Amino acid sequence: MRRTLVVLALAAVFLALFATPALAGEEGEARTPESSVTSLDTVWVLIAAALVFFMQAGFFFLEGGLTRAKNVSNAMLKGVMDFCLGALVFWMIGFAFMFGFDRGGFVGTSGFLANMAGADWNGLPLYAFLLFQIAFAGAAATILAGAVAERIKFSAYCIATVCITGLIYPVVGHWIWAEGGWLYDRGMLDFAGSTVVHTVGGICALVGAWMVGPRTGKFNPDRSPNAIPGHNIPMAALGTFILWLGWYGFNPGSTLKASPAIATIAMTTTLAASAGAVVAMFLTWIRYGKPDVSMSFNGALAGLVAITAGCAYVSMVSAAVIGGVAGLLVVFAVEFIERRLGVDDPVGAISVHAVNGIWGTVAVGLFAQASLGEANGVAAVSGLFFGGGVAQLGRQLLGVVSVVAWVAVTSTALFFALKKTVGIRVDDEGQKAGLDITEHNLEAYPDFQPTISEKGVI
Amino acid sequence: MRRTLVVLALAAVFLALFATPALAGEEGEARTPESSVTSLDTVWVLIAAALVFFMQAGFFFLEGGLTRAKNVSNAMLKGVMDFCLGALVFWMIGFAFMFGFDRGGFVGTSGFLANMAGADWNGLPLYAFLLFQIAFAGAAATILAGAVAERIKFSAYCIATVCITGLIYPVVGHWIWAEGGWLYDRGMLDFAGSTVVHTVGGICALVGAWMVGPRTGKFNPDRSPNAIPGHNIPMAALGTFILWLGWYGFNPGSTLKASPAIATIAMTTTLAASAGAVVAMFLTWIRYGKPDVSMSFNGALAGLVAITAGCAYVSMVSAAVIGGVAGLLVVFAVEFIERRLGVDDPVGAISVHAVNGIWGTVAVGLFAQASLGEANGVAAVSGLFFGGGVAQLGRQLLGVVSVVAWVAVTSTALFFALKKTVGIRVDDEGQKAGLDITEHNLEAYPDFQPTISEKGVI
Amino acid sequence: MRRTLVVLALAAVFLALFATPALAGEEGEARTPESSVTSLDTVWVLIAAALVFFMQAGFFFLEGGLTRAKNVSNAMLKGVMDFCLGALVFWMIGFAFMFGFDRGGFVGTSGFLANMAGADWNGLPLYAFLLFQIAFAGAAATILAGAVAERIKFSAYCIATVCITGLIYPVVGHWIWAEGGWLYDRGMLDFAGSTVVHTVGGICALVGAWMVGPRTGKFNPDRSPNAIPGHNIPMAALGTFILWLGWYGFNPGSTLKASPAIATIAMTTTLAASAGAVVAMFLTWIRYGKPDVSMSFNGALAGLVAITAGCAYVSMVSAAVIGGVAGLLVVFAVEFIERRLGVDDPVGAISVHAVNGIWGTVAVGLFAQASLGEANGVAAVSGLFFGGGVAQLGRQLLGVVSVVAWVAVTSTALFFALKKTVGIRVDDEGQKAGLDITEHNLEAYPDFQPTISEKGVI
Amino acid sequence: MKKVEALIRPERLEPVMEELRKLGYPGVTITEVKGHGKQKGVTHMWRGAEYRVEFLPKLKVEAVVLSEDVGRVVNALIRAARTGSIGDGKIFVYDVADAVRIRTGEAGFNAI
Amino acid sequence: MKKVEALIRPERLEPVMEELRKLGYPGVTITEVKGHGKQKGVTHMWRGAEYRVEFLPKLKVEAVVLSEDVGRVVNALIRAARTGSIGDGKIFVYDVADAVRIRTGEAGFNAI
Amino acid sequence: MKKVEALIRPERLEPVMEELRKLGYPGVTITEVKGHGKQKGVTHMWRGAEYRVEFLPKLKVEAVVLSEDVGRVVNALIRAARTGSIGDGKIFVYDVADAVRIRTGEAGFNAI
Ligand SMILES: Nc1ncnc2c1ncn2[C@@H]1O[C@H](COP(=O)(O)OP(=O)(O)O)[C@@H](O)[C@H]1O
Ligand SMILES: Nc1ncnc2c1ncn2[C@@H]1O[C@H](COP(=O)(O)OP(=O)(O)O)[C@@H](O)[C@H]1O
Ligand SMILES: Nc1ncnc2c1ncn2[C@@H]1O[C@H](COP(=O)(O)OP(=O)(O)O)[C@@H](O)[C@H]1O
Repeated sequence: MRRTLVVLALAAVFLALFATPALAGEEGEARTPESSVTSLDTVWVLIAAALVFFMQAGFFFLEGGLTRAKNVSNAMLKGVMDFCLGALVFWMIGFAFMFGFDRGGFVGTSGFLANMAGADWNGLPLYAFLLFQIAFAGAAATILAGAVAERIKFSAYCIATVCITGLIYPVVGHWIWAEGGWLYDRGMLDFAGSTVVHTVGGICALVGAWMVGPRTGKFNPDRSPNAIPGHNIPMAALGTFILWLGWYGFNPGSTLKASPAIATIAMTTTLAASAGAVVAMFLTWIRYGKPDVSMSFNGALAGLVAITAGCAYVSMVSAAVIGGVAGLLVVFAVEFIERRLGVDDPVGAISVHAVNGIWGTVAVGLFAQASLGEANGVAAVSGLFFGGGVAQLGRQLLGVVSVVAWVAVTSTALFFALKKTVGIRVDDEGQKAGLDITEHNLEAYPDFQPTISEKGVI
Repeated sequence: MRRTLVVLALAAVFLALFATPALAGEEGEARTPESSVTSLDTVWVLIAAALVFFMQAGFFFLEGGLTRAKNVSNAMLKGVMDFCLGALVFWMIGFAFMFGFDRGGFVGTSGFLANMAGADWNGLPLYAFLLFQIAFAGAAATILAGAVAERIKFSAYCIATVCITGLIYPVVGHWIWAEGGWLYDRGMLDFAGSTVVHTVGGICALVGAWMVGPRTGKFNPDRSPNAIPGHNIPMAALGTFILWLGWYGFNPGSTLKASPAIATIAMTTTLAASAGAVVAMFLTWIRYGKPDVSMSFNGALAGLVAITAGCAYVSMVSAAVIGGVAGLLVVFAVEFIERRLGVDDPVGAISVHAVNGIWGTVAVGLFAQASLGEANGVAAVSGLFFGGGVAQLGRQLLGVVSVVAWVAVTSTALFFALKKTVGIRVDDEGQKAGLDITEHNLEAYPDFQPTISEKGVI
Repeated sequence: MRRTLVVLALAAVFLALFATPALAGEEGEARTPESSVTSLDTVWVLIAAALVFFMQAGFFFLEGGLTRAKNVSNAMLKGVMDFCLGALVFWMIGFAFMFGFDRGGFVGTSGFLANMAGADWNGLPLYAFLLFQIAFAGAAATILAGAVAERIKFSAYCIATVCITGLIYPVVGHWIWAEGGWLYDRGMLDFAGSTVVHTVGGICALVGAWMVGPRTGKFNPDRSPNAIPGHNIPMAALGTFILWLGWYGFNPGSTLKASPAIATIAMTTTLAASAGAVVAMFLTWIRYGKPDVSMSFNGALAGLVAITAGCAYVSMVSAAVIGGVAGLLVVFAVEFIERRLGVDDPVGAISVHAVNGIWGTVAVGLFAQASLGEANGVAAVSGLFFGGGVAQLGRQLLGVVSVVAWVAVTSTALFFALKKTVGIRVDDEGQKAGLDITEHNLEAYPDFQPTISEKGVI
Repeated sequence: MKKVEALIRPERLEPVMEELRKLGYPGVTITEVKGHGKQKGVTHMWRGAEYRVEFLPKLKVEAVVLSEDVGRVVNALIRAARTGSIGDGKIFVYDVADAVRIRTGEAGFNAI
Repeated sequence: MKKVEALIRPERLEPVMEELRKLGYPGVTITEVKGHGKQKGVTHMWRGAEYRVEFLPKLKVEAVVLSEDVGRVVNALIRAARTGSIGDGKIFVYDVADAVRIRTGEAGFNAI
Repeated sequence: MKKVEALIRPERLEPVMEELRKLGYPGVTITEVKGHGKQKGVTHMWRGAEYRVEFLPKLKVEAVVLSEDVGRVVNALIRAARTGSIGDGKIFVYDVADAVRIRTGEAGFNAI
């Protein structure tokens, strides 16, 4: 009964959003001039968008691999549906909020259904820009998935995705990336979205994981945590590599044009990721006695997140340093969030995306070099370590604080509303049976005999 | 003995085909002029071809994930070999049948071994065009694999692949895509192959699944079906996402040049896929009480298949509607094919590719808008819903009916011939043991203990 | 204690390398002129680099799938870390050894930390070239992983990776690919690296597998081998397909510019791979009675390795022949290496990369056609079968012999040194428990019940 | 009470359950085991090398029944599980000292 | 000596182990089995088609104990494993003719 | 007839089978079980957090043998399975009331 209502409500929301545009459709198409440069830019941005799209698979493989077999189908469906819902919602409203006509530096207010034929995207066809942005919105939304894995209700997750891609994320995007956005105007720099995508997703993840509560059995009565090992390490490894691959679209694609700078950006990206993984591996080797596999993967991702803001502004060596620091941060953050904050984040999403999203944004204020920004055709600004003083650092911090505040408030409201309506947490019995059964009546691996788990929960 | 004969026969066919070209080889090379535009087009089409190539992995992962563990190695080898055999055969003869000198609108008759140096591919190098076409031929052939999974003899499957890529598919391709083809001349529109690739593959799948018969144990004596759950949902999820990724080559790549239209096409593709998945998910949620994971994946693929014909002719909103309808169709078609037709299609290949291939082709006659076609540099035609009357709809229907007839007849003949010669069905004992053992003497997962299945068959 | 020392030593090496550049960083950046052609070339090489990067995942999935479940996490970490370490080391020193100022035709001596702003890369931005080369270095290093799988110490593997990407590989690369390199000057042709990448990696693999010794239980006292089946065939299948996909970056990307020749190269690549797989499949069908799944995968890879040297010099038919021969060679080589040499190569790395790397290099001396090389804008040379006499064949053989000698000597020294210091082999107890537990204290698949293995070792 | 323990071919599970149900003994416990007996193992192939799998999968079906029914149960099991070829498996019968139903605490033959 | 064999719900393993430890019997052997009894199977869904999983996962917990402790062990097991709904499982008790500790060769009740 | 049931370390399966074959008892049934006894579990690590795996994998090897051979079988098993460290496992012996070969219907000691 209640379930039927939820379904109907979701369907209604969806159809409502869906119905309106049908009328406006006819005029919703862009006409773009053809030229060789435009074509090259289009090809480049489209391929970058495809790579970023594919990151979805990376996200849900990482999540699925680092959690238990009984919840993996749920992880897969979440991963597919957050992109699908996100694409529709962002096309319909998110894009307008993000890049529509600016209202007070806070939000865009025109161009619903991507109805922006006249707008200027630096010569890039509207739809190439839109697709790239859709893929980004999907990435921002899906970060949540890993942090609330193995216990969030599927219906609540779907609604959360709609709200993140439809409102929470586009507003931040407007602030920082849209001309007229108040942080954009103040000169905050976030080249490919350490803040816009990763901090936003990471703070949603923190709030979500905190409000949904830990998985049943994660913490003992004395608040000490239990380890809940992931069920498929190769799956997590492939997820990591797909994400890394996608980052070659994410960062260099954010140029939105095919300039030689994309090579520089791809290199800073590579070095930061490599340094992050190497540092995380050696750190766990020293701390835990053996090199830890899944933390090394997290290290690579932390490096990638951290270099995302600065990839076009910093030198190769700085990139390696930024990535290396990210590798340190992620290891300590995972411990801190679990043991001090008592928040259960099965895949380390908060540590990777929120912590290193912030670190990466701040790092621009430290490592940016005006000469490099100029060479790459982006803002020519220097950070604290390269003679630029604290000016840029201040702008970066302002941006971080504002975004964290906005996301914390809105996502708390979101999860609070969800809790009071459809509910957000699968109950203990449901978690014991696994979300695959409870939420989808499906077994992910019916042909393999499960092992006897320690806690008597299979 | 008989097996040796089969092997030898296959080898002989292969070598025969292989030997002839060796003589003609020297002149078989194209010389193409170098220019920046050509280079850009080449880069674009090549990357698109690589993405379409990678769809093979999507197909065989989807198939493998939705079937049982004991047949998964067989699914993998089928997936690899149909591309390899298909590439060789299409290069040697299929390409000539498809794009060679037209004979009566029915078939090409020159250019075996891709010996077509002089031909004009709109400035695109011959081999870029050829590789793209090879990848398409592989896709058309591999659709069959899922529908006849878990029971077709491997030798029969190899021969079927050779015949589909060598003859059945190229003839349809000639009709619709080659200048001079009779449906091409009549103005049937199938931009990226809802009919050419998906309906062809889907009808082969229908005929194949029907003639091979259902899997042992699929139907009870009273004709009611038994559920045979797939063994690995994450595998199917990854397969789905790889396929979707590949579609960013499949549809926008079919422009065969790097025009800004590729962005528009990529967006219609995205929205149709998203709408298909969302609609299928909500529909199963309502019908089955819980959102169904594998049907949602099928919904995304159904949306992709359906938008393939019209991706360059329809608006964003139309694309979403086409995809949404595909999401409905696939759910009902799966039920219909299994319960009413009594045909066993383990992965839903017929519902996804045949049903939605037809739907997508017809949808062009409904949703096409001349203004959009013009803007995208393709045919400027309007469908029934946009003031174009029924003219285009008629052409589309003519095309569908003709292609279905051709494929139904030829593939029936093919499977009939196979049945009378090498045999097409692995016997009950062989199916119980699994095709991995029966056909390849291999266990796919020797380190994991299988579960006790319901039917006592592991 | 000893372990701590190893960790510290590794960390120290790493930090030492890392520290120096930090000073030089500021000037280490390239400035490149912007133009449309450069941009197109950059886009192309970057995408090719991303595809080659992704081959890492192919390598470690192939390795993981063809070995046992208890070692798969180790395989994953090796795969991730060899790229990460390799990227840092190659950036810091390998690139300089390979493309720095030539010293005596033997090695480059300038440009550490890629500090080569002034150098000319045919108009390609330095960092695009560098990233492409990094991905290649990673591939050369990772070939070793499969051959020494399931028994090499992780610390030794890390150090070996550093030495291969830092020294062994770049020297060969300098000889053959750098202007001034002694084999380059003598006209040896190795378009995309059958020798530079695959023979180097393959010989390292041979030496490594031989010096590490066979896996515990692989050989009986009478030297007859035992089969040790791989634990996950779909994983190996995906690995194979990811590798093949990556080859569309590897071979056509080696043009380093977006010319129409990339289409031709992609086609030769496709046909060789297909022929390799088809021939290997039929050969195993005849020899073993049933078509062998994993050998067919190896056949495709063998074809790819073999065509790598000649992909821009040979005709389509020649490509198919070269690939087909590779398919034969790999099957016999696998048997020979295991049964005659008594070397344990779990995934066939030596047969695929060393044997076919050599075959492919030699094949250039047989099948090259001057007309094709000219058309593709590369060296116009004819081989023995096309009227060029034995001149080119001689150059190819000289190259092969020299490279094999260099790699054999240096890698023997490397493994010998490792053996005497950190040790290279996990002991029998450790192998029985599995490297996941022994080296990383982790279970890859804790939710699945392992099967009872034949040897009583799970 | 006796425990009848049958080691059967996996594919015979369905008929075996059928027979037990008919006799009024639906309660069984089934374990996936590996067996070794007169039956030769099977030969698999890995990259051209044959290897024997000596232990073949069997199911162990355990049913605790009243002593007077043992004969009938054993005969029914033989009927259902026999194919006539080597590897059909064995049936072992054990005494059961006591049985308890956890839910109710009932003991003895009420528990079966 | 007797063997107490309990077929329990997987999620009751922890309390069961707890009770056994308290009684001084930490030594057990556990097997993943599938059970069938009064309890109805569960219904799963595959692409819109329902199917029954007739055999439900249970754990078989075997502990060999001294004869005089059987009563206490059985009661403890009932306490720990009971939820009150169908499917709670059963306990069977068997005589053990002998027990040996492999490491030391000790036999009889020293081996337990 | 007796059933000899040995709980052994997985890596001792091969020598155990060897010994049984020598004694003319190739017929066995093997089950993958988890054991808990004096042996401490092992500690694994997950993302920096240690956790104990209390139940260790063992194999249960069951062989039904003639009563007069029990002693020899048990001794052979001890010989083959012993490593001398904690966790070597146990052997339990049970009476078997009857044995039947399904293929032939032979009962009693002919069935073994
Ligand atoms: N002595 C025994 N003790 C325990 N289990 C046995 C014994 N003999 C046979 N089995 C079990 O019975 C199965 C079938 O035995 P097998 O000798 O192959 O059958 P048959 O001779 O009746 O054809 C074996 O796989 C094994 O599980
Ligand atoms: N006669 C029997 N012989 C062997 N095992 C049995 C028998 N009856 C029940 N079981 C086992 O006990 C489990 C629980 O039985 P069930 O009848 O569902 O419990 P209850 O009636 O006590 O709620 C079954 O799953 C099965 O494993
Ligand atoms: N009382 C018991 N009942 C059933 N199984 C037991 C019992 N005691 C031990 N076992 C089994 O024997 C195995 C080895 O026991 P353990 O006490 O560790 O060996 P030991 O003391 O001989 O070194 C355990 O893992 C368990 O499977």
